[in-house]
Amino acid sequence: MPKPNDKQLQMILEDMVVARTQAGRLWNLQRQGQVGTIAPIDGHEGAVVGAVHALETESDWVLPQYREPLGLRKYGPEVLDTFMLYNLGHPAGGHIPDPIKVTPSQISLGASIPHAVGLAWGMRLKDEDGVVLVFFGDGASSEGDFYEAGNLAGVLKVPVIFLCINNQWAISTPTHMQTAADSFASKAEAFGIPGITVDGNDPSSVYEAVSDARIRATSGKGPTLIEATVYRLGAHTTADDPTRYVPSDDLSAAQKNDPVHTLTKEMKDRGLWSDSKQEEVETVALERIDDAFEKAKNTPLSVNSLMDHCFTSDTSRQSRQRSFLTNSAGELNE
Amino acid sequence: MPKPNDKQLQMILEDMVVARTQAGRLWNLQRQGQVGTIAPIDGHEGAVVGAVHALETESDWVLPQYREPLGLRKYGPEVLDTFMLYNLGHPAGGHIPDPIKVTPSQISLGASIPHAVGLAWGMRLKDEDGVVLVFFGDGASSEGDFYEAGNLAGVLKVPVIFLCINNQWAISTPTHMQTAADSFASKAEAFGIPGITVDGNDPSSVYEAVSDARIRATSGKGPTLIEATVYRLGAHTTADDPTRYVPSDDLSAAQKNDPVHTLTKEMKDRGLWSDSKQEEVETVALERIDDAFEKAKNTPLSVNSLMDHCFTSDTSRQSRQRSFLTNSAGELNE
Amino acid sequence: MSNKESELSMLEAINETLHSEMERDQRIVLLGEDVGRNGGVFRATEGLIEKFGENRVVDTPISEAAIAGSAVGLAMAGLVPIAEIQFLGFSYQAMHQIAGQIARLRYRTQSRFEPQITIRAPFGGGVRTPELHSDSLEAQFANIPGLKIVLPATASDAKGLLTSAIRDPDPVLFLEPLRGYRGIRGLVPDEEHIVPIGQANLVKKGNDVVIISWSYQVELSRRVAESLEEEGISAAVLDLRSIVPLDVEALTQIVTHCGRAVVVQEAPETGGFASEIIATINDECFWSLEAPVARVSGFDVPYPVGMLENLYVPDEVRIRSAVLKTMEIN
Amino acid sequence: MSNKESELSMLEAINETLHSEMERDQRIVLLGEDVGRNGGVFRATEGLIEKFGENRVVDTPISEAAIAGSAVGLAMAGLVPIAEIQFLGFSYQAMHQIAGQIARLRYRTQSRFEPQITIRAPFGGGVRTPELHSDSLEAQFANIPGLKIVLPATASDAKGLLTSAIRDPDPVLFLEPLRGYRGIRGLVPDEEHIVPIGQANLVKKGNDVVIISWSYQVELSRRVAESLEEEGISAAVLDLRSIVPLDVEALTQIVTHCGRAVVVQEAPETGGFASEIIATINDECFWSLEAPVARVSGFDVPYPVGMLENLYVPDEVRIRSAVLKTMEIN
Ligand SMILES: Cc1ncc(C[n+]2csc(CCOP(=O)(O)OP(=O)(O)O)c2C)c(N)n1
Ligand SMILES: Cc1ncc(C[n+]2csc(CCOP(=O)(O)OP(=O)(O)O)c2C)c(N)n1
Ligand SMILES: [Mg+2]
Ligand SMILES: [Mg+2]
Repeated sequence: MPKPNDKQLQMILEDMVVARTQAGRLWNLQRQGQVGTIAPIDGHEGAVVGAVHALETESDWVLPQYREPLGLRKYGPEVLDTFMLYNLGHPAGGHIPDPIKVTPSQISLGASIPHAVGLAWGMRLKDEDGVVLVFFGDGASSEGDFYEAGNLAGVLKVPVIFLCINNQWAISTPTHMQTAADSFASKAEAFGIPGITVDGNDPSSVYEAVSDARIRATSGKGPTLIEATVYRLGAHTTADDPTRYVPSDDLSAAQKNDPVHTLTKEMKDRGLWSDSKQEEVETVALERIDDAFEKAKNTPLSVNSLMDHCFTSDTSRQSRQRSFLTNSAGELNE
Repeated sequence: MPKPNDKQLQMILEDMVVARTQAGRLWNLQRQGQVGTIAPIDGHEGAVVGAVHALETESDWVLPQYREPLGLRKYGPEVLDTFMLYNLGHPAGGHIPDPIKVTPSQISLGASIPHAVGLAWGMRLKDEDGVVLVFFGDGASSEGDFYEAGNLAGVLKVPVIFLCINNQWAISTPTHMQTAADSFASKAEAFGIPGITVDGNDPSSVYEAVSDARIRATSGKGPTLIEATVYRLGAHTTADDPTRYVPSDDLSAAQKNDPVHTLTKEMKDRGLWSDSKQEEVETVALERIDDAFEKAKNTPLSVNSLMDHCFTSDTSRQSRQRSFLTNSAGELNE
Repeated sequence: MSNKESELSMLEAINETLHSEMERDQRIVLLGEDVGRNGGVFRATEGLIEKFGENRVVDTPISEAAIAGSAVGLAMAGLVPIAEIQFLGFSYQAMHQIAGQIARLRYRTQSRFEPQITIRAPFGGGVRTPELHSDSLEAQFANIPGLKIVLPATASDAKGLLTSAIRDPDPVLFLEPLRGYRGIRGLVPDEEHIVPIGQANLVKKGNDVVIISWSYQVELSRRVAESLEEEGISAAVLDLRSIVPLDVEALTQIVTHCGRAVVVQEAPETGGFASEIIATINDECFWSLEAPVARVSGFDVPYPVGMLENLYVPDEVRIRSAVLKTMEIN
Repeated sequence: MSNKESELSMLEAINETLHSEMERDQRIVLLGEDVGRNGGVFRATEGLIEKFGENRVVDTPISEAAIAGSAVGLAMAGLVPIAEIQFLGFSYQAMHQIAGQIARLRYRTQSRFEPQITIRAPFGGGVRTPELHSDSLEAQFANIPGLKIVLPATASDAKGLLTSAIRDPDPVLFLEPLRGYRGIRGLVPDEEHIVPIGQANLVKKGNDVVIISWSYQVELSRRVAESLEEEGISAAVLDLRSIVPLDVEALTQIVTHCGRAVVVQEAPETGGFASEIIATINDECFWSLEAPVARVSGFDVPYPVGMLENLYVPDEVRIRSAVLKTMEIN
């Protein structure tokens, strides 16, 4: 059970604080009408950051659902830069540049899970090192894609890690209405692979579980399903009103286990974190996201973007449509 | 654990012998070009007949895949009569008449499983007694529909019995390439419902398992997944050549456990069956299927059948198409 | 029955209809993601679980195929399911149940089973949603025999058509324009209100050219047609209301009368339902045409991200320009 | 390179192409149900597992969504997956992956990832299969931007187009007519043979009327056209070969030349791809038309059971009668 050392724990906490801080700023930007719908990461930081720190960025892929991007700082600044373009609704927001091994947000629940299996399968066929880690929610686990892909991965024994972030809710649907299974991890039984539930509020536990799964995967023993239990501390998205369905007692209880606060306190107690460090990290995080936002806003957008990248080259009808767009762009782009 | 008594066992064996006998005749009819593609029941008789004899035909629904119909004799002669129409490619082959609680063959693998869940759910909402039993294969269990429906059934605790007939093959795909799970029954874990594997060559075991599941279901305790292990003794269908992929040793071994032969021998040993009984049952079975075939062949078919039953009444375009068909029927129906 | 009307948004009209139909018919069961406690992500099902309880308003797991598939079973049991697919784009997850099972249940069983099933789903662009939330897939469903496809364009029709959809013994895909939920308002009869499925609505009369559309595009077409009056162009507007069944008679009549037509759809051009309208006009009133029928469509690319949306979705400028071009042809 | 040809069935041509392409490009991985040990339920993949091994020819579980979905991942890894859906009707199970993911991968990621994926699937009627084995769904896919849809009508084209499909960096749905597997035979070049995707084939020249079709219907159309020669009607036959991209130029040219056209498809009439052809003709060469374009189609009902199949599927009699009717119009 490889545990994160203190140095790593400091980096993990830093990334968690950055994620939390930037999530706050993003929420405000949304409220000001500057960016589109946002799904806050609040409550997931420990699980996401803990998992990612157990990976090797050069060799291991991460396929997020939509709540994780702010927690993927370890994979490089391009992730945030691209995410801000995404939040603006800019087409370049879907293009995280090579060689960053991160895919853009997946809106179609569960749909990335078979991609992860295929990608891991392809890596093995090409004798590449590394694993694929795919994030998905408790809600997404009810999609056929999860099961079909999990079953296929079990048969093929490909190096994939299924990381189910159980935040107790799928929008308004609580987990007991999502499944009657003992746990989301227990669904691994259906695939003949190991399943483990870890406390997602404790990034060390998640780190350990992912490290173990990674060793399993890279040594040819196949996939692992990890369920990281957390609590969604915010709204589902900026379009959601959780007071309609989240019992306030549950939320208060969950807030006591806030992963960022818990680790901050522990690290402070152990002399590994301080208020001034915290302040510094927060300041840099805000500067960083504001920069990324400015850069994104200033990224040019041409009318051609609408037609580009559908096929490698336009069909004759697409050419006609492209000319129409270009010709009437002035008129259209009021 | 309610076991079938001797009288019931005799009826079970009779139905098994009938199924086997009629399957042979059907195979020949197909070879003579008289009926379409057939999926023989050979090897499944014990599982199918054993299961069905644990049900109450007045209250309990059976949703077959496509290999079961000849084993559903307990549900009345209408099942065979309709099945013969189906085999001829007659549209009436899809209409098993009310009040027979059996649906026609399901070609789309796994697709009936959510239907079963909805039907059981509806019965509970209407306070009707009874359960729904849905048959599907080891191959069909890999479809998203199985998992989504199983999970939903677990949450809703509806009175449904999932009966997976594991005949070791999905066309040419052996079970170890279908799943890495310990058993198909173990997939129940993912739904939070009980799962049990029984020897499908032993109709008593299947009878018991279904009886238990039925009691569970009708007493509000929810669904059960039963895996009945058998061996597909014939080809996948009349279009298949199993010698390409079934190891002949495996097949010979399986033939030693032929459910019809095994039970016949056991019942003879116990004085509950005889050669003359066997002969009589076979003769009647053949007469019965030949009758059904004749009746089916003589069932009229009108050009209108092509357009009937799509909607409750024709759209204007359908009316136009119907007139076209009727007007040119002579010409078309060479 | 009183003849009173209230001004409602399309969303309110839908919500009210669900309330009154569930009251009227005890067999109705509502199922879908977040339709219960949350009242639907757009509040279309608000208040229903409180009124009709957890047995009749059911929050399902996130399993579109099981939602559509269990609706088949509910219908077999004699209930009347109204299933919600949270966004039409996710009907792809249920396509094998919608196209492969629901649409064929009656035909396959020669009416032993009746798929009295309504599938409600929001769709259409203009509100900067994430991927797969805006796609106009109606043409893909129109090629699946056995499904009726109903697309209201007004609050009043939303009530009248949803009432018919729920009561229709055939399966109905009831497609609600996202932009219209709050963006479309109008007077809606308080009492029972039925608009039969299959009858187009001549929203505006006209003599020179007819703009044919459905769903939210009807509103845009109407505005364009009205503005053209000032320029001396008399443009009719035909709201198809349903694309299956298609009101071929109304379509033929108005195209024959005007001699010129423009079809407006939000879906990609290739294989969109506008093509079927043009093919139908070709069949029925080719000789009346004074000009080729014009199409105003989305483009042949996936529905784009927010910043490109305004380029993609047909707007009044494009509709207007297509009408004017059609009028110029001699 | 020699110019030798061999007479092959369409099935043999497909099998041979898979062999030679897998030989040429080590990145190719074949996956699907029964494609390995069994060589495919029609033997299209016969001999491949023996030659290329279990790593490159993979029998999957019965999971169409995982087949299509894992193909996305394989492509992301830089491999070239050829996925088989055993019958096109079961692509519905994978629709969210095909339409929602494969078709959008390039666009969504602005070409970070390249979906060089071929999906092969047999379809089409005439051989009395069970449900969902015969359905012609091409129009439903044609409205999904980002998918190329290729439908060979001859053995030689099956080779030439499949070669192009596999090498195409865009996703291609390669649809093989069940009836043509053994029913269509012809000379096929032994060596590498490439037919570019997007170029229609003028199978037969003609001056009076053109019959436009794709896949198996081309064969029927050709026979009808040839028989009409004797009656003094000069009918051209255009094989579209692919419906996306559509060879608008070839279509326009021949329709303009003939002035009359009949479109033949096996799919249901409403929303079938024939409508798009008619809409395209309306756009491009309306003024050349001497008569409305005729459609010969399946009917607006689910694909029927065996005994009704001959009524449903367009045959030479129906095509012929449509051509004659079109010729009569003045
Ligand atoms: C296939 C599909 N169905 C429905 C939706 C609508 N939807 C968006 S998020 C969501 C809930 C997801 O819950 P979960 O997977 O637990 O993730 P969380 O939001 O809790 O992180 C739903 C139903 C979708 N995006 N995709
Ligand atoms: C959704 C779907 N995919 C593929 C097929 C093609 N197919 C028909 S039978 C079969 C194998 C089914 O195996 P299993 O479920 O084990 O049933 P068995 O035939 O062994 O009784 C396949 C792949 C189908 N009918 N439906
Ligand atoms: Mg969740
Ligand atoms: Mg099997």
